[in-house]
Amino acid sequence: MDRMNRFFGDNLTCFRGGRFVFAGLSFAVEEGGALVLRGPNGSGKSSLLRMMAGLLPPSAGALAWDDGRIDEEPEAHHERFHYVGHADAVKPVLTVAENVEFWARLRTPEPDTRAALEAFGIDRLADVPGRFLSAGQKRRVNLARVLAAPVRLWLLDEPATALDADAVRAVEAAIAAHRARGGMVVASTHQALGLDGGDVLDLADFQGEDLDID
Amino acid sequence: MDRMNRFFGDNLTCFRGGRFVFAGLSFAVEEGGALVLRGPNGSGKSSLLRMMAGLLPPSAGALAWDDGRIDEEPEAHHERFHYVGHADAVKPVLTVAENVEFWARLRTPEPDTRAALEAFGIDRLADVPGRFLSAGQKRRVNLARVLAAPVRLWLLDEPATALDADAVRAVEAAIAAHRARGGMVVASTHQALGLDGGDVLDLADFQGEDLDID
Amino acid sequence: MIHRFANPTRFLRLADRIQPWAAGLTVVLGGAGLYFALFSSPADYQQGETVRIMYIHVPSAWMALFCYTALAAACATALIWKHPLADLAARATAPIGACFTLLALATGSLWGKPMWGTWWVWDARLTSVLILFFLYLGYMALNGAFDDPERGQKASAILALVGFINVPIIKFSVDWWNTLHQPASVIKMGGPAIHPSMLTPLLLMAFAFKAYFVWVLLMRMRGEINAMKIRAVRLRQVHAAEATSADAGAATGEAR
Amino acid sequence: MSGMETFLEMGGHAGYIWPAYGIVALVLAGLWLASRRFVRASNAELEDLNPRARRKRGSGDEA
Amino acid sequence: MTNFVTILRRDLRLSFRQGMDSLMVVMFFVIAVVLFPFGVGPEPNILARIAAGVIWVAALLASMLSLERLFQTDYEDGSLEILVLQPVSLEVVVAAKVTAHWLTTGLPLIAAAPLLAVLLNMDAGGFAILILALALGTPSLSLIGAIGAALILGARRGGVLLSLMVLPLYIPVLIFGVSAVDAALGGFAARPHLLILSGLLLATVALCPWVGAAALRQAMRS
Amino acid sequence: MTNFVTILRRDLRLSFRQGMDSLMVVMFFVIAVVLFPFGVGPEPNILARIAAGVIWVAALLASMLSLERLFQTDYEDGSLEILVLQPVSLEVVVAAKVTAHWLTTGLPLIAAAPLLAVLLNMDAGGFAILILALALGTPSLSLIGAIGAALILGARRGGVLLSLMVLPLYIPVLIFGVSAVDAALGGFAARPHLLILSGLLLATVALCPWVGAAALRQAMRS
Ligand code: HEM
Ligand SMILES: Nc1ncnc2c1ncn2[C@@H]1O[C@H](COP(=O)(O)OP(=O)(O)OP(=O)(O)O)[C@@H](O)[C@H]1O
Ligand SMILES: Nc1ncnc2c1ncn2[C@@H]1O[C@H](COP(=O)(O)OP(=O)(O)OP(=O)(O)O)[C@@H](O)[C@H]1O
Ligand SMILES: [Mg+2]
Ligand SMILES: [Mg+2]
Repeated sequence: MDRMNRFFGDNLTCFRGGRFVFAGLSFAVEEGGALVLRGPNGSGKSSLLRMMAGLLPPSAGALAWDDGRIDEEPEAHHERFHYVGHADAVKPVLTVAENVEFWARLRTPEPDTRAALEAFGIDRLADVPGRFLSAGQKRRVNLARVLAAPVRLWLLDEPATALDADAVRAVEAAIAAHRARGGMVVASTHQALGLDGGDVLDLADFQGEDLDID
Repeated sequence: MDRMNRFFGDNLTCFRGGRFVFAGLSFAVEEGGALVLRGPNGSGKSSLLRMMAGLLPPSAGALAWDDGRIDEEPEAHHERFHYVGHADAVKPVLTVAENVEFWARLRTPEPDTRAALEAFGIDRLADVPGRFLSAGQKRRVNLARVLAAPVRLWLLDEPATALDADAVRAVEAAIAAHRARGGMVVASTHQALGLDGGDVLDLADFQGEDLDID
Repeated sequence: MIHRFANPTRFLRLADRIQPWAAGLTVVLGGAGLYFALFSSPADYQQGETVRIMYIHVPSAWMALFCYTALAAACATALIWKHPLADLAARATAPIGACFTLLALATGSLWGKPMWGTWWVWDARLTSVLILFFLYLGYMALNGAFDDPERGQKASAILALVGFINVPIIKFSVDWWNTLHQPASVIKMGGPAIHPSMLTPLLLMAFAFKAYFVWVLLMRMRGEINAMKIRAVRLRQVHAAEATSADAGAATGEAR
Repeated sequence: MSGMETFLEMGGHAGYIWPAYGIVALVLAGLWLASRRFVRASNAELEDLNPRARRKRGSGDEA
Repeated sequence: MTNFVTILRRDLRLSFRQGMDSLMVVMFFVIAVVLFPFGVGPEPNILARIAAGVIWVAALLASMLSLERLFQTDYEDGSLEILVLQPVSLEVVVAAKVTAHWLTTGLPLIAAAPLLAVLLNMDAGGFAILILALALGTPSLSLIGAIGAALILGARRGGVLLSLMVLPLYIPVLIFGVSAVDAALGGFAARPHLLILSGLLLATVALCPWVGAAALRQAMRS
Repeated sequence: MTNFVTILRRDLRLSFRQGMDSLMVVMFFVIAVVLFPFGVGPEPNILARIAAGVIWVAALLASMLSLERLFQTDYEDGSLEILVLQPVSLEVVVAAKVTAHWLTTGLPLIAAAPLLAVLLNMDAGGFAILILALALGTPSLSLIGAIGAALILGARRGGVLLSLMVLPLYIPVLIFGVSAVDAALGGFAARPHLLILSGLLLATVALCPWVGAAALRQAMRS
């Protein structure tokens, strides 16, 4: 987190399967900021997060950091964020620690895996192979990966899925600590996720009209 | 629903992945009754439901109806319940109506598919192929299957996953109607699911001690 | 900005104008070509009457190569410039190309039996055309193997481009390896080495096949555009159902 | 032998030449028919689905 | 019986709606056969000599490859779990699914075989017996393969695993299938071989649905 | 480079923990070859004549079958999505995964080949060239197959589909691999054929990671 930074999208449009999922959407996240995505099923929360990650190119508009558009230097962009999607990417034959460490090693040579596991209360499972985990435990492993290699921006798609109340609190604490260190968070959620002082973006406000088909 | 019935488990133990997930668990559901399974991640809610369906044999203890153990006559047991797991079993190339009808036809020759779809507000999608549906809509198709062929017992593993508030209310209404007709329900859930007068079973109370491994 | 998102009205208007011409040309050129091929051209001094198979075999083989080239070009356009019509054009081209390749194989076999004494030999030209046929089929299979057609189009476009190396192999196989098959005699440096009385029906049939290609291509693209629209309407229905069920739910909630 | 017969005999190679022309005719006609059916079927399905077309029909009924 | 028909109709419908599915198996069959002239060399005599064997081996491989998915998609999307929990005997489920599978892949395979025989220069006198032998043998292949398809559910690397379990069991069908054709080509009576193939078919029809159902049952216990 | 090693080590570890994986591919290879004596008949001359071709065809099929899962498991459990979003060039990812795949399946396959050559009565003079040709050819197979493996992600019926796309592209390797062995057996120089195989290898090393990465990228865009 060497310098001030701002991540923003300008006039974004998502056109999928012959209709506008959303149109004319703009957002900005500052250092220490948080953005919560809300909206009913199918309103485009996941699509927007994938767009931010560069997985889905916007049909119109652009995403950028202060120093440049994200599609110009994808690898520089990848260095700046973690993306947590629906699938948990836990390998059944690797232990919990090995799972987390592999991902962290691709970013930092000496990751602090143990601290990350402790933050989500799975340090006791460190040597348990992934195949023995329940749905919620797998989710925690996936979230621990985010802590093990610090980056500026977290993109979280429904991080609370399958988590019990304790784990949800741990996620909230992790997010708060990340923001206190100047990090940014964008998270989609159906439930209430305590992100104090975060902006809320309701995708329902940007539903595009349909094209005429004749 | 020809005669009085009671579904119960006695002193059930689940031993998985080298540890006791739960031990000494007993429960009973009566006609018109409901049982809500609660507990933190990995406490064995899904395991217990699969046990009730006969998919996972208990390590100790037994499950039975008034008239006999479930493992003695599996097909008679199957006739009495519907199980809704994590996967929605919606075929992408079949329409919504075809999907529901196939399952119902295996139990009744003339299923009332349309009423089942109406109950979950997807009757307008009857002719839409499954591949176009969102996660929430697929979940509703899976639930509609339960309504299309009436049985005594519903086993629901986190039925509210991926559903928005309205759909959750529809599920609650369906459960209430089923119970009013004398049906029984066992459901696991993290969120609040309004099952008036249902018993709550907290799996956390039955965590077995770990075996000492030396 | 809107027509960037695949509003095909302009294309459809153009297609409306071209299609009758393509149909007419197919019939006229095809009729004339058949007349010359079957009645008014001489038998070959070496090959006898069987030379008449040439007038359908060679144009079919040309079309097989031409269609694959067109397919690869459309796929490249779709991948690089992301033009939605290019995807549809590629999808529409593939079955036509596959049919012409099948015809080249079948007519070649029917010619091979009297000329070489066998239906099939495993030489470079023949087998590379057979592989071309598999590439067409692989393209179509991959294209249709996804629930999301956009994914299928992207994946199969890459396959089509990778498979393009086969086209020069077919073209030059007769020069690189010595085979039973004839080397090029029409399209080569220094003009055609073929008698005009045979060249006429050959060219007539070749152009008739081209016109047929345009005709059927436009028809199929129309169908593909319709399929795209149907998908869009379906998705919209699904979305609308979601929205109205939410509204209805809210309304009943208030009533309670 | 009439001219027609010699023509049909194709110098003894009728068994190869006519099937060759036949298969070309068959495949090209088949592809054309299949394509036309594809267009017509998709047109019809679109007509059924199209909200605007239905709206037009619907308003006509009401009036 | 009505359940058999219900499941059969649903599987056929799934297969038709997905269009290319049965075509793809035939295409694999053709490509696998076509590899041999490249491997063995183009000499017509050698090709004719090994034609029957190559066609049968390719049919074995095609059948095996297509069987991998017999229960797999249903397993992955949760349909199989539900199917197992219906008040329907699991033997009927297996029988219906195998029937649908054979109708959509076995039949087209048989139809493509003569074409390949021509490509490999096989004598035309063997065609009829080749088709007859395939018609008797491929249902056995589907039935035997169904057991393997049920056993690999949930396993990593299902495809390779399946081949290890199923191909050795296919060998009797291969032996008698080839020897029927060879007999016909050599001018001997193909009948005894065809009778043995029929016997194998009867045995597999009687046994495989039961074994397959047992395999499915244990696959769902977890 | 460190990323290449990290991914390579992880893939090797996954493969070793899953134990049977590379053994299974070898066993498929062996079984596929063993089918031929049953299909073609046990005459030593014929078998020796077709030995090189059969071994190569079986190697092609084994390679293709094992490649189906190259990216599939990572795709299904979400690892691939995360991998694509790491600050690691995707070409490196493809190269590392293909290397791991070849080390765990290609190498054992080469080791098993002489055994099969003995089974098929191949002349001992061809063994060295057979191994050399396989050593040069199988990496090309893995590389070409990686493109196909990336393209089928998310498709129905991946296995059969892969074979349709990949087997035609394997044919050049098959042709020159077999002709190298045949040349050695016939007393001619195998060098030109081996040089062509090396050329093919160089071309695929240079091209396939890029095409594979492009295919992966488009697979993740959805
Ligand atoms: C199944 C078998 C055959 C296949 C797949 C096949 C394929 C082809 C192809 C792809 C071409 C176009 C080459 C180009 O544009 O450069 C061609 C042209 C031609 N083929 Fe065949 N052929 C087959 C059998 C035969 C036979 C049996 C004959 C006659 C003995 C024949 C005579 C010719 C001639 C004369 C040309 C025109 C060459 C030129 O002027 O460019 N073909 N064939
Ligand atoms: N592969 C696809 N092809 C075409 N349209 C798609 C595809 N995936 C999603 N969509 C459309 O994009 C819209 C947005 O989907 P998205 O998954 O982003 O919604 P969401 O807000 O995350 O919904 P949920 O709350 O259910 O997760 C949906 O309406 C859907 O119809
Ligand atoms: N296949 C398996 N093999 C061994 N152990 C398993 C397996 N699946 C689950 N377990 C263990 O069983 C325990 C219970 O898992 P289960 O999925 O029933 O929990 P749950 O209460 O449904 O959790 P969640 O709220 O996360 O869904 C877990 O602690 C897990 O470690
Ligand atoms: Mg979402
Ligand atoms: Mg659970």
